[in-house]
Formats: sequence, C-alpha cells, structure tokens
Amino acid sequence: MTLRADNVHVWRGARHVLRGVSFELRAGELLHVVGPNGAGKTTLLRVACGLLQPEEGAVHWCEQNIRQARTTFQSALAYAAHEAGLKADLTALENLHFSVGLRRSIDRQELMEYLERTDATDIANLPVRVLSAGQKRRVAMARVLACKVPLWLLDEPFSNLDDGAMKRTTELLEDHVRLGGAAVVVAHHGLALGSRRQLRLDA
Amino acid sequence: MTLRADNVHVWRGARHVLRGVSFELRAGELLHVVGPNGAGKTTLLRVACGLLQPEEGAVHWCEQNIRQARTTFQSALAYAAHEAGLKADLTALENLHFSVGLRRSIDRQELMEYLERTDATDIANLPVRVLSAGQKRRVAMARVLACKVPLWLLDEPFSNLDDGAMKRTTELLEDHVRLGGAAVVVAHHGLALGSRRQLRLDA
Amino acid sequence: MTWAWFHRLASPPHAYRLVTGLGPWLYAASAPLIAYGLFAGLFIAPPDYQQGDAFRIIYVHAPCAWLSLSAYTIMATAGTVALIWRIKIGHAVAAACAPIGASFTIGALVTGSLWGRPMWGTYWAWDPRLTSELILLFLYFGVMSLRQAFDDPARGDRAAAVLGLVGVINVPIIHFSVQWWNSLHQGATVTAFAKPTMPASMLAPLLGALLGFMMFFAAVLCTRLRAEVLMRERQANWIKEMLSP
Amino acid sequence: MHLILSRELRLSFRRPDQLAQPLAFFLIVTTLFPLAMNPQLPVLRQIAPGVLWVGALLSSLLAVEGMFRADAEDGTLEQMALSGHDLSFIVTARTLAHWLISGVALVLASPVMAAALNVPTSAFGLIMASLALGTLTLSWLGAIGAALTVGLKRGSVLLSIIVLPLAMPLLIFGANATDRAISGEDVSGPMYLLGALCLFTTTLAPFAGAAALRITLE
Amino acid sequence: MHLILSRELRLSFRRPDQLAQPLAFFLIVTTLFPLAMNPQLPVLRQIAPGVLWVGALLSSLLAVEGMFRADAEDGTLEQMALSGHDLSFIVTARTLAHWLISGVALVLASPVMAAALNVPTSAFGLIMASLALGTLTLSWLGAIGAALTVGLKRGSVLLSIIVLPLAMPLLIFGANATDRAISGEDVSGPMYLLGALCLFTTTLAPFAGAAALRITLE
Ligand code: HEM
Ligand SMILES: Nc1ncnc2c1ncn2[C@@H]1O[C@H](COP(=O)(O)OP(=O)(O)OP(=O)(O)O)[C@@H](O)[C@H]1O
Ligand SMILES: Nc1ncnc2c1ncn2[C@@H]1O[C@H](COP(=O)(O)OP(=O)(O)OP(=O)(O)O)[C@@H](O)[C@H]1O
Ligand SMILES: [Mg+2]
Ligand SMILES: [Mg+2]
Repeated sequence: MTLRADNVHVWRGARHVLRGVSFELRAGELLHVVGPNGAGKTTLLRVACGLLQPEEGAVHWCEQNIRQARTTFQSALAYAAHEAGLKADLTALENLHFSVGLRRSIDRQELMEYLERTDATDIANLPVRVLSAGQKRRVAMARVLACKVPLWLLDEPFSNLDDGAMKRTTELLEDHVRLGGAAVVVAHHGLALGSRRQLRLDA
Repeated sequence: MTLRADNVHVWRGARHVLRGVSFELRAGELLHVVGPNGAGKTTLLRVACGLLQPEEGAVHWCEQNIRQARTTFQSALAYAAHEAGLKADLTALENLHFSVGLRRSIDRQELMEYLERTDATDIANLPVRVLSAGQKRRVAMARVLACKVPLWLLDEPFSNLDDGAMKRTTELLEDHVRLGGAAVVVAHHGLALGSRRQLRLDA
Repeated sequence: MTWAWFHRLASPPHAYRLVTGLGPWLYAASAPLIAYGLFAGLFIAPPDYQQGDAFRIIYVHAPCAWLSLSAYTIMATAGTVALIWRIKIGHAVAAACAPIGASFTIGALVTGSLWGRPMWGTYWAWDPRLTSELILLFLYFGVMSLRQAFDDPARGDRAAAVLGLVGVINVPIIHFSVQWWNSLHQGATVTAFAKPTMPASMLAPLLGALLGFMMFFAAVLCTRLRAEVLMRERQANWIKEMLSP
Repeated sequence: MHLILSRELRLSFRRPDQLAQPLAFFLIVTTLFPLAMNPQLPVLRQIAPGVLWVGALLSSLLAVEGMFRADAEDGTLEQMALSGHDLSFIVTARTLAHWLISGVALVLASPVMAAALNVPTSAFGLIMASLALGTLTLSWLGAIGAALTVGLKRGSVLLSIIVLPLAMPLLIFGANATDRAISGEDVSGPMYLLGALCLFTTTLAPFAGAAALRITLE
Repeated sequence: MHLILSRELRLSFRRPDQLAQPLAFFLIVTTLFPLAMNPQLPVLRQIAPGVLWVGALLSSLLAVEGMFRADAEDGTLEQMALSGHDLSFIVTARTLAHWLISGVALVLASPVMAAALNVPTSAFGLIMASLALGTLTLSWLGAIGAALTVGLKRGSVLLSIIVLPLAMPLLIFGANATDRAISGEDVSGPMYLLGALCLFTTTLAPFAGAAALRITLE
C-alpha cells in the first residue's frame, strides 16, 4: 500500500506550477508538504487524489496508475480541501451522513462518535451556514475520520482551529499513522509531529 | 479617536453568543481577541463594525453611538473577514481598484504599491479564482492597507499565510499601530506582537 | 503497429509540414473550379423554367450549406479523436474548423434568405431547415466561446470537443429536416443514389462549384491549422529550431 | 444512488426555492401570456403548445443552471467525485433528482396551465405525457451544459447558448405533439420521436456529463 | 454617486455574463415562440406584445436575481456596505448599472425581435420607448425584491412572489401600449401610466432597497 508520484508536471495558465515533483509514501508514514504561498501544494494534493491530470508524470497507488484504477483508489482516500466542502443548508450531521454514506453505510450513532472525537458534538444539529470557521473545520475533520480509509490528504487541517483543537487533530493524525495509515499533510505551521518526512516545494 | 463597546449581548438562534462583552480601544493600541472556536470572535467583530446590531449594549466611536454615525464610522474602518471578499472573476488589481475606489479615488500605480507591501505583485493581474488560499489573503490584506483608515478589524489575518507573509503582516500591523492607528485582531496563534491588550472570550 | 503512420502524421511537426506543403496546391486547385462553377452557373446554364434567373444563387448557396454541415462533422470528429486518443493535433484541427464552418453557415443563411425573397416572398420564415441551420450557427458559436472561456487552453479544447460531439446530432436533423417536416425548403436535388433531377447543364457547374468550395475549405483549413499549430507549440523545440536556422 | 437522491430532495426541501423556482417560472410564463395579450380564446388555444413548451424549456434551463454550480462552489462536488463512485453515476443521480424536483412538479402543474389556455380536457393526458418525456430530456441536456460550464466566467450565458440548440428539436417535436393532442389528431408520430430523444439522451448524457465534469473539475 | 455608478458599470462590463445573459434570455424566449408554434404570420403579430413583454419581464427578473446574491456570498456586499456610503446610494448605483446593462441591451435588441414577429416597422419606436420605461421600472422593483431576499433561504421564490404582483400592472399597460402601437392606435394613455409607474418606483425604491439590505445583511 504505497502512494508514489513520479516526476509530476503541471502547468496552470502560463505558470509551470509543479516542476517534476516526486515522492513515495508507505503505510505508517506521514508526508509533510511545505512551501510558500502559491508554491503548488494544493495543486499537488489535487493531483495526488486524481482530481487533476498532470500534463507529465503519473501517480501510482499500489503500483497501479491511478488513471486506470481511479475508483478503487479514490475509495481508499479521504481529501480535506481548503474549504470544508459542506452544504450550508444541511446540518453538520446530515452533511456527514451524506458524504460518508456515499462510501459506506453508516448510522447517526457512529457519526456522533466521530464528531465526538473532534469536539463537535454540540454543533452536530446546527445548519453548517451558522457554524464558525473553526467549527466547520472540525466537521470536515470528522468526515475524514468517518471515512475509515488508509490514505488521508489534508490541506491545512489546522487553519482556523484553536489550540485545543489543533492538539486534538495532531493526536488524531498520530493515531492514524501509528495504526498503519498514510497521510499527506499540507501545513505552514503547527505540525508538531515526530515520525514524518518533509517535501518542500518552492514558488 | 476611541472605539468602545459596552456590555454587548448577542443571541444567535438559541445561543447566547456574546454575554456582556466590553472593551475600549484607543489610537495606537491593538486589541488581540482570543477564545476557542465558536466563542463569538467573528460575531464580535461584526458587531464592532456595525454589520450586526447587538440585542443589548452599544458600540461607540469617538463617543458617538455608531448607529447614529454609521457612515462616518464605517468610512474610518477596514474589515477583513474570514473569506477574502473578492470577486472570483476579477483580477486582484481590479478587485482592489473597485473596492478601495468606493472609498477614495486611487490609481493602479498606488494600488500596486500596496500589493507590493504584501508581496502580491506577481499575481496582481490573475483572476482571483485561480489564486491560492494564501494569495487571496494577501490581496485582502492589501485592500486593508489601501483603504488608509485609522481602524482595522482583522479576522484571523494569518490563516493560510506562509511564515514570510506572517512576519510581513505582523510588521504591517506594528507600523499601523505605531503610526497612531488602532486594530482589533482575532488570531488563535502567531500574533507575536509587543504592545497589545488581550480580550478573552469563552465558549 | 498499423497505426504508427497515423501517429507520426498526427505529430505536430509532421502535420505542420504537411499542411504547409498542401495549402498552396489546394488554393491553386480551388480557384479554377470555383471560377468555372460560378461562371458556367451564372452565365452559361439555362434559366430555370419556373424560377428564372433567381435559381442561380444555388451555385453559392448549396455549396456553402453543404460545407457548413461537413465542416461541423469534421470538427466534431477531430475533437472526438483528440479527446479519446489524446492526439493534440485533433484539437488544433477542431479549433481551426469552427470559424470556417461558422462563416459557411452564415453564407448559407445569407444566400438562402436572399433566395427566399423571390421564392417565398420573405427573407426569413420559421421553417425547420432554416431554423436548424440557424441553430447550427449557434452551435458553432457555443463551441467557439466555450473554448475561449477556459483559463488554460488544454481544458478548453477538451470541453469544446465534448460539446462538439454532443452537438453532432443536429447535423442529420438539418439534413433530413426537409423530409421530416413539410418544409418550405426544397428537398435534395443532388444525391449520390437517385438520378439527378437537374439537367446536366445546370448540374455540372453546381458540382464544379461544390468541388471548388471544398478545395477552398481544405485550403483555408490548412492555413488556419498552421497558425493554430504555431500558436500551440510555441514553446516546443522543433518550432524554435525551425524558426532559427 | 438513493443517497444522492435523498440528499438532493432534502436539500431542495430545505431550500424550497430550488423546488419552486422552475415551477414559478413555468407558471409565470404561462399565466402572463393570457394576461399580456387581451386574449381571444381561439388564439389562446392556438398558441398553447408554444407557451407550454417554451415555459418548460425556460424553467428547466433556469433550474439546471445551479445544478452543479452550487456544489462546485462549496466543494461538495469534489467530495462526490472522490467518493469512489463513477462520475457518470453521480451525474445520473444528480440529474434524476433534478428532474424529480423541477420536472415532475412542472408536469403536475401543466394541466392547470393548459386549462388556463383553454385546452380541451381530453388533451391533458397526452400533454402531461409529452411534457414528462420532454422535461426529462431537458434535464439530461441541461446536465451536459451545466457540467461543461460549471465554474466558468460566462457560465450562465454559455449554458443557454449550449443547451438551446440541443433542445431545439425537442421543442419542435414537443410542441407538435401538443398541437396534435389539442386538435385531437394522432400524436403517435411525435410521441415516438420524443420517446426516442429521451432514450437517446438518457443513455448518452451520463457519460458526456461525466466527461465534461472531469474536465471542468480540474 | 456617478463615481459608484461608473465603477459598477466597469465591474459589470468585466463580467460579460451580467451583460449578455438577460439579452440572451430575451432572444431565446422571443425566438422560441415562433419556432414552437407552426406560425401563421397574423397570429405571430397578434401575440407579439405578449412575447416581447413576457420576455422582458422574465429576463430582467432573472438578471435581478443575482443582483445582490453573488456579492453577498463572496462577501463583497459586506465590503460595499462598509465603504462609508449610504446604502441607498449603493442600491441606486447597482440598479441603474443593472438597468443600463440588461435593460438597455434588451431595448436595443427589441426591434430585431419585433421584426422576427413581423411587427410593422412603424411601431418600433413606440415599442422601444415603452420597453425602456418598463425595464427601468422592473429593475427598481427587482432591486427591492433582491435586497429583501438576499441571504434568505427562500430567496428566489420570494423574489418572484414579491416582484410579480408589483410587475403585473406594468405588464398589462406595457403589452397594451405595444398592442396599440402595432395596430397603430393612440398609445398616450398606457404610455403615461408607464411613465408614472417608472417615476414612482424611481423615487421610492432606493430607500426601500437600502432598508431591506440593512436588515438582511445582519
Ligand atoms: C435562409 C434560408 C435558407 C437556409 C438557411 C437554407 C439552408 C440550406 C441547407 C442547410 C442546405 C444543405 C442541405 C443538406 O446538405 O442536406 C441547403 C441546400 C439547398 N437549398 Fe437552401 N436554405 C435556405 C433557402 C433556400 C431557398 C430560398 C432555396 C430555393 C428555393 C434553397 C434551395 C436549396 C437547394 C436547391 C439546396 C440543395 C439541395 C440539396 O441537394 O440538398 N434554399 N439549404
Ligand atoms: N490559470 C492560472 N494562471 C496563472 N497562474 C495560475 C493559474 N492557476 C493557478 N495558478 C497559480 O498556481 C499556483 C497554485 O498554487 P496552489 O493553490 O497549489 O498554492 P498553494 O501551495 O496551495 O498555496 P497556499 O499555501 O496559498 O494554499 C498559484 O501560484 C496560482 O497563482
Ligand atoms: N442560528 C444559530 N443557532 C445556534 N448557534 C449559532 C447560530 N448562529 C451562530 N451560532 C453560534 O454562534 C457562534 C458564532 O461564533 P463565531 O463565528 O463568532 O465564532 P468564532 O469565535 O469566530 O469562532 P472561530 O474561531 O471558529 O472563527 C458559533 O458557536 C455558532 O455555532
Ligand atoms: Mg493551498
Ligand atoms: Mg471566526
């Protein structure tokens, strides 16, 4: 169970955003992607989860090009983007129930447990529209947990979180990795974690 | 030139978000608002800039209730919310030209200088849609600068910024305060600043 | 494998060389044919027994109309090929085709409505064929503006290809509209199978003009394709080499 | 599948505008006409097919506009695309939901409108049938258009420019069918064509839409 | 004021969809009708007023829908509200810009459509005049509706429900004027009424709109 990117090139408009990026990630590893704003971190994540076709190079999952095995690959990953990806008119719980339910059947009971683990039980039944920025992040993190998948791709999971929630999220990451999961994390600061490798992108 | 909030109460739905918050801010001061997610920091900022009417209490600017002197007050403040408040279809420069131009006549030349001060000149002519999260923040910060107003209200100005940009923003804040401006800043972490007072909100 | 020749042909440098070589010949070939078709059509062919001289517009109208349809078909095909087998040149062909086809469509509309005045007493009628031809024009516009609307060209090409493919359904509708609805517009006068309903003296120039217009279309396509390739491959080495001898 | 459907339905009941807007527009178009022209009944009946079908076309064009845009903007579309299902499946579910929300309501409302345009009651059944087929086809076409234009600058104009030409034959057949239904002639011809169009789009649109989405999501 | 207006205009011209969509919509509506009914020319002429005015009403209703919503969603409306101008100014500028963009384009396009509906050339001038008044009034009405419903869940339904009753008289007078213009009768009566409506809305709408915005922004 390894995620491998070989020499990925992406052009955006006139800009050559990713210039031959390669990395390899095995079970139980965490890859910390760093780089200045606009370096292409988000772009890399989108390539890594198959939302974006690189002009050159390829991404492999278990030695298979993800273009071939798209659905199997994508059902093994969870991606948390900059914006939470929640429907403003549905409650937090309904959102989870829908987006997790697309992957595996799950009941409110279980979902509440995941919200519990990100300290978001109190807002489970509020429409996402009224949630605060950090509360939305927590719900998004809860979704990642609830997917129960081996590969996490997180884009700045700490932004808008208060100290307590940051610590909590870090613990969750540690557990995930310790239990044999893999994770690619984009974070400018605050990723105080032991076992991790860094990938540096330059603008 | 002081901003004063006396005993502000705000209910949101069933929740009593702000329970009698008071503060006073003079020229050359910086108020650092901290508190856990969902404590009501954003709500407080929105009350402070007159977008939200508190159910109880009032906000005063130069000893005048801002409900009386709304326009004079609002033309003296700049507010940077969680979301950048930029039109995705317009370029960064066009966005500034429009939203700053509503306050004072300004030419591209000058705007470019402000973008310069937030290290965003290179993306001045890209549509905001394609900008990265941090780049949007920089543009938003440039707008605050370009407004040239004494009072800043910033909601997590550091989120999504890389280290360099964070340092830069901190400097900008220091200069603003040193030159007799006032600022209310919501930030969970990273506000490494000398002269500041803290206002703590609890969930 | 057998497709090797095709891929070699489809590689931008080869295609570029091909069209550069082909273009002039096509222009050269089209000129006399069109000249013959129009001259013979407009001056030699006998006037129509019921339409008088008005019918002579057919020598411009029919070729324009036919080409407006075939151009779209070519565009859609090229786009689809490019989309499926990731052959970049196909997108270039499609992009080059669209404006030409659009202009032929406009040609058909204008000549048609000019012809309509004496025949039907009105420039425009909401008749299936006329309308569907108008729709064809909209389709061309749609494809072109969709290609424009994307920030980066690669995506624009692919999106345009999808739309072109989807829109292909309109072509048979236009062609058979005359059979399907009782239309003002007259039916096929020239078909491969049935024996022509036209005297040879009228038909020959028509065919000549048609062939000439086709050649002309191909020639313009070559020119535009050259431009497209140059524009798209401007970073490529072979162009730099070619331009800096 | 049923999950996407149920989500869409819940969402649209959360925001009844999605539910009601196409209907509202349909009603507007169809009621404003008699209002706008001092109506002689025979004329009304003559223009009824046009009114009904243009109303249907417009309203579902409107409704389809937001079909993917909202999801694309709040990032839920990405999440769906990553849910490990094939995109064409998602497009299908989304479109069916959309049709259930906008189309069905419209079909159910059509007799009222037909009555307002003093169409003989005998024709209602056929009109509803033809509109049902028509609106479904429109939803499919709209799905392709929406998928192609989601997140684009000139999105909404492009959408009309793209969908209108594709919908033209549908409009003609549909109006024709309604026309015949009203005047009591045999409608089987145009009905078959409507059915064919509907089948055709139903089989192809999911893949076209998925291809389009994959491009625009990049 | 004129400064804001010019900015609004520039902004809108940077977003061609605002510019083109209502127009495209208007064209679609008016082209589809003749297409949908196998048209005898006299009938066409008879329904011309209805087609033109319903087209106008729908397209400006459509255009006005996004008038504040887009700005509210991406937070630019907040910024405008905080720009230190009185909200009624913003509303006025926005509305005038909206009219100059959607309405004027529509008015200019109307002769083409009228011709397609074979309306006699003599009537064009009056039709354009009446449409000019009508679209401006519609923009004002729409502005109030949009301001009231921005950010509300049931936005667009409410919008239609609010705007339509207000727009009904306008529609009737307008269609009436067009009708008379086509049949060459005296149009002064309905024209005066149109003018009165236009004046009335122009004086009141800005303040109503501003008040509505301030409420819904909270
Ligand atoms: C705006 C008006 C018109 C339009 C848009 C139009 C459109 C077309 C189109 C699309 C074709 C190609 C059909 C095909 O290849 O299957 C065509 C062919 C033709 N049109 Fe027209 N037409 C118009 C007016 C007229 C008029 C007024 C006449 C004469 C009465 C006419 C006579 C013909 C003839 C003879 C052909 C060749 C028939 C064939 O072999 O297919 N058209 N026209
Ligand atoms: N169409 C385009 N034209 C030019 N540049 C583009 C285009 N699209 C994207 N870019 C650039 O590509 C980069 C995308 O970077 P990306 O969003 O991955 O940044 P990031 O590393 O995530 O930054 P951040 O830390 O701010 O999130 C940005 O610099 C952006 O300006
Ligand atoms: N309609 C409502 N019903 C119940 N609670 C609400 C409602 N609207 C807002 N709230 C609550 O009010 C609080 C709003 O807080 P606010 O957005 O100011 O948080 P914040 O301090 O900015 O948090 P963050 O640090 O995450 O930005 C949240 O806890 C939210 O759940
Ligand atoms: Mg990023
Ligand atoms: Mg906040």
